[in-house]
Amino acid sequence: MKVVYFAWLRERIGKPDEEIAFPETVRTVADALRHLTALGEEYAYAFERPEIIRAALDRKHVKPESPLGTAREIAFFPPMTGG
Amino acid sequence: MKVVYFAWLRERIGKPDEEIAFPETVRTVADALRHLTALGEEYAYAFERPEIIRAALDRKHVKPESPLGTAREIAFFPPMTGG
Amino acid sequence: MAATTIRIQSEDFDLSAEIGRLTCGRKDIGGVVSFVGYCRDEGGSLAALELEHYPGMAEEEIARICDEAGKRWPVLGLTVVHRFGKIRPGEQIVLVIAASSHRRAAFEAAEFVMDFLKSRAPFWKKEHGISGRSGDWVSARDEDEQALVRWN
Amino acid sequence: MAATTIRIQSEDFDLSAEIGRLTCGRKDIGGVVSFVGYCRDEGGSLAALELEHYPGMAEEEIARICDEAGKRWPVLGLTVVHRFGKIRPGEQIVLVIAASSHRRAAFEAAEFVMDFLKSRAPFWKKEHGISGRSGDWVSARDEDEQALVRWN
Repeated sequence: MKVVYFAWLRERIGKPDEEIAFPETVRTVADALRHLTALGEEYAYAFERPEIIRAALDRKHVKPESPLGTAREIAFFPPMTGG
Repeated sequence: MKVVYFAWLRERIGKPDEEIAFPETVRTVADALRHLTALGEEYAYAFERPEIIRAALDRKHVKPESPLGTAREIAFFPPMTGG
Repeated sequence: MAATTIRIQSEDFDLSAEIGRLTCGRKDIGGVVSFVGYCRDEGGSLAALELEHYPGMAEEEIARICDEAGKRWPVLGLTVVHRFGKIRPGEQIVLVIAASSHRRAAFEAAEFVMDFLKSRAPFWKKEHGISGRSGDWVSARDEDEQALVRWN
Repeated sequence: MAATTIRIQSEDFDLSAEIGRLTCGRKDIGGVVSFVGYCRDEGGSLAALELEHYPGMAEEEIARICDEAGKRWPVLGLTVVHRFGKIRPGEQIVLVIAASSHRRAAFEAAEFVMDFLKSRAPFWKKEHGISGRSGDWVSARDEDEQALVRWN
């Protein structure tokens, strides 16, 4: 699955996107976030406050409990500050 | 006192403004309107529905009960439809 | 207080030029809301509107409305341009611009000025139909008077 | 439904040209409300903003917001332009235009789109200070989230 990061998540993790093969036990967005957090120091730093992280599946906002389903792209980012 | 008319009041009365010497008994805007209504057929037609007529004294909106005071110009007009 | 520009004119106006005048050289403005009112053709039946106004009072009344808006919201600039004379369908009639540090104040100030301008500024519209007959004066709409209630 | 134009671009935009595109040849539009958001200099401390966005999702999310506005109000046209990249104080960041037969719908649709765009469209701002140091990411403001509550 393609995982993409934006803003300070991208900076902390050190890359804009990557391909991750999530294990079968990763079913929801929150599961994916927890899986990533364990990948290393930079991930732990990026996701240190998981409650403020937003996510999108195939470019649509989703909640932590949303199932990954057949989505091809998951994005993680801080609260938006456009406009 | 200078009296000015706008929109269909001006059309019905047939002039945009005139000088009127109101008698001493005319103290308020409503008094002035009643005085004008008695000046002739065209005035009676213009002021046939006094409740919808708006007035201004020296270019400020006023209510029927407002005293004429020392104002130099009184205006009568229909409800505004600008914008 | 806000830099306020008020003009009553028969000529058309240029929105971008008016905004440019308001924002020129300033770096404290966060948002500019503008409203442009147009002459509609009323389903093809209208040839033109003719706008009459009370010279002097129109400017003064709009200035009073802008002063009130400046008291209610932290506006950095307000511009109102209102045309008079004959205006054809598709043409611009009125312009209100409100600038502020924050968008909400700009939106509210602009809508407030438009609402009061509609019911308080001394302008009257006469419709000229495509049949050529000299038209009727537009009646004030209750909903324009109602629109003021929310600002109380 | 409304004619909707959505563009995400690094280049500046021209408000008059965008309104012209929306109103061109139409005679049923009574009012056009536009909002332009500017980069403020924060009292002189800001050298530039850098805007990052999620390509693809930004357009799609704004389209969803415009669809919702079109369901709530009788809008005749909606335009949203949002810039990305480096933007300096005084420059334009975002544009929302709403056209309708009546002013109230245009005001509400424009403000609705701006409110949701602020908190839902995937854009992030980084501040670069005049000291030259690479700046901080702007924090989301609670009041922007609060602004959505009134549309429920």
